[in-house]
Amino acid sequence: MKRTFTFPFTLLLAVLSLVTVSLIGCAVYTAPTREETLQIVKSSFQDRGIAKLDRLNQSELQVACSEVALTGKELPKDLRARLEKQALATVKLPADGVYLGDFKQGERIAQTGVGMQWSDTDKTVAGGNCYACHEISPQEIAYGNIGPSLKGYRKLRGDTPAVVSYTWGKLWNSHAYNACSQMPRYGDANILTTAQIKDLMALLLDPNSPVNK
Amino acid sequence: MTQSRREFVKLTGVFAVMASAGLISTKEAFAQQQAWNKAAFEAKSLDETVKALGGPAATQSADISITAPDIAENGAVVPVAVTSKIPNTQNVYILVEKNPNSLAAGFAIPAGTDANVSTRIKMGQTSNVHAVVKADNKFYVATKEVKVTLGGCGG
Amino acid sequence: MKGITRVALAGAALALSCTAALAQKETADAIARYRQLLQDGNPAELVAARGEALWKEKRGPKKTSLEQCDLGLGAGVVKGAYAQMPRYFADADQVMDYESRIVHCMVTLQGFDRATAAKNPYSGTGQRQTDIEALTAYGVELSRGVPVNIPQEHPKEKAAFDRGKQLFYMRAGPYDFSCASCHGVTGQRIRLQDLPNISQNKEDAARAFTTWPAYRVSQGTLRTMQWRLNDCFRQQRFPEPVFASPATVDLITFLGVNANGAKMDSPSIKR
Amino acid sequence: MADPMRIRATEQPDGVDVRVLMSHEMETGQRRDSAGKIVPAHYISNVTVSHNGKQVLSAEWGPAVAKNPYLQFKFKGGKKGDKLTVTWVDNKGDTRTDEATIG
Repeated sequence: MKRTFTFPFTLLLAVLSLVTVSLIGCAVYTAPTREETLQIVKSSFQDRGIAKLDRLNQSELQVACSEVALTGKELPKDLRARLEKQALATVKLPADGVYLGDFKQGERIAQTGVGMQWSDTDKTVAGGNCYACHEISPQEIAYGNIGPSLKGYRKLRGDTPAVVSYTWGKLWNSHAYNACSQMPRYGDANILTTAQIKDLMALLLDPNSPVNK
Repeated sequence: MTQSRREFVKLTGVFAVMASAGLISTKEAFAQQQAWNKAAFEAKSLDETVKALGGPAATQSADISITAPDIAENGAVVPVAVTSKIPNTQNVYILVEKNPNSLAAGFAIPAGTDANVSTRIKMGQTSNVHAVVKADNKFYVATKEVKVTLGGCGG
Repeated sequence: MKGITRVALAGAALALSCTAALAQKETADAIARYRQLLQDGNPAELVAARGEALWKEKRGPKKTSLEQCDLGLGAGVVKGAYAQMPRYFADADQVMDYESRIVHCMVTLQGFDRATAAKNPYSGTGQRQTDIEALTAYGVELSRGVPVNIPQEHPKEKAAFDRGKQLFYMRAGPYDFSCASCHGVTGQRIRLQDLPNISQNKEDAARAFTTWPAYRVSQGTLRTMQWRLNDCFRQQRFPEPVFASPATVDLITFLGVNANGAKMDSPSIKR
Repeated sequence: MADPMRIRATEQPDGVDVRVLMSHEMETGQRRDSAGKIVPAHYISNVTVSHNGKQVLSAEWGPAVAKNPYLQFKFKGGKKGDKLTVTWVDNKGDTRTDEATIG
């Protein structure tokens, strides 16, 4: 009984699936490739103010990091090592050997989020917008949590030469220590000046900064 | 004869409409603006405002309650409601201490209307919000602090 | 001795972080309360009312109203249409979101040229709401409570979703940002603003899609989904997405499909 | 020309609940436009609400009332089907009157 029932049922399924395949056969769907998408994206954007179309031309790092995020796969080990090495090579240490500027200026830079948008101009002094992602000075309660808390930075990490150069490198090009980090390359991408980066360094590492109180 | 008479009637009709719709409302509008208390809206503090409203000073009252957020995500729109349990409440005023001019809004409450009004105001920064009530020609006040936070990314 | 100090220090640190967490929670609660207080009396109603009048007004070179505009559910059917867009339209042989379709109808029914219809879609500070904004407020109001049901039948609808997803993860520009930089992980915040994770069909994506368009109190104006994308790309430091361009429709398709099943609750009111 | 108001008036056990939304810029007179020029103050200065010809609320506002103003209050003595009239006047003399039926 059971067998006789099963047989025509499977047959029916097979026939059905054949019919389905042939019905949509005229429009077999293939997902768009990266290149196809990129072409449509580029035709859908326009220059506005300082934000020009060439910003859509991705670097090798941007392509790799986009792919990793899209597929959810890990960055291959060798590629990660290469990207981090390349990023580290971009880091320019201060020529005068002075790493810390003014922490009060640093606080201002951390609070400001403008720069490089089409609503800005090439005269706009960019900020770091650090509070968007990080807890920093304890008196500022409006902070984000995309990045780790930086409260008590010096107290927790010390100010050994290793910490100082790591912090500088992280601000300059975050991918040097963690390829595909979400943090902008403040030095490498010319978002902040060397002087501004020194001020941010002071915010984190000056013993008198509110961060370390 | 008949035609010109009809024209005349038509014209008066138009004038009548103009008078009822345009002219009279403009006159009313003008009268209302005259009633607007310029001195009170230009005052810079609670005390100055109360004086401009005709009082010597306002006394603290627990019978006034202010419903407003502790933190306003945006100062451009801060919902504020004031309820007065003081008998014979005639007026309710909403003041923001740190705004360029303190007085934001005033309401006249006739008999039969609840002494409970709700509106939305602007706040330039974190500040005390005062609710001033005039009842039996005396002035009372209650105060609540509203924190105004910064906006987000990019600016 | 050393051990005791360490324990004491750890205890102090713990107490400190607890106070901080508490303050953070109080702040979040206070902001939730602020948002709740705003819900009553959404000025978007004023915009939707004007949109309805515009929809019915005979306008353009052809002196026609938009009442015969086909939003995907048949000519003239507005109710529920927004919740099922973007979708494929055979008459244009492309996928269109609500705003693109309004432009299409202004061109085909009312005789406007496309450049005029799509020019200045967003109102500036102190300006009146644009026609597109008003017409969008009207349309979405008539989808309130309707479950989102963005179709994925036609190959072009599927392709729009796939391209939209690729664009969502595309890192570019001087800041290396993609949409996912802010909206790819659950529980993240910029400053005090919660960032919805809109990369997958979960509660966050549903809430984000179903609450746009929204009246933005900080700007005193109603903002549409096309504007929402535009302003994200500004902050992403990208060039500007062209209003109603294919890539914007692709991205809205990706976001919309991720919200399928949730009920529309727009126009909403936001900070 | 100013856009119409949205008026909602509903009879409730403890009185008529009135909610009004008005379409108005409420310029403070302190904002600068993109050219850096001060945008002159422009705000609703007076509002009156009348029921059967009797005033049930009047308000004097300054520029610190939020854009697209909202107003909510309650009065006694009104019933379903009655007419309610709301009029605003702004500092430039523009005015608008709308009527609603209590529901």
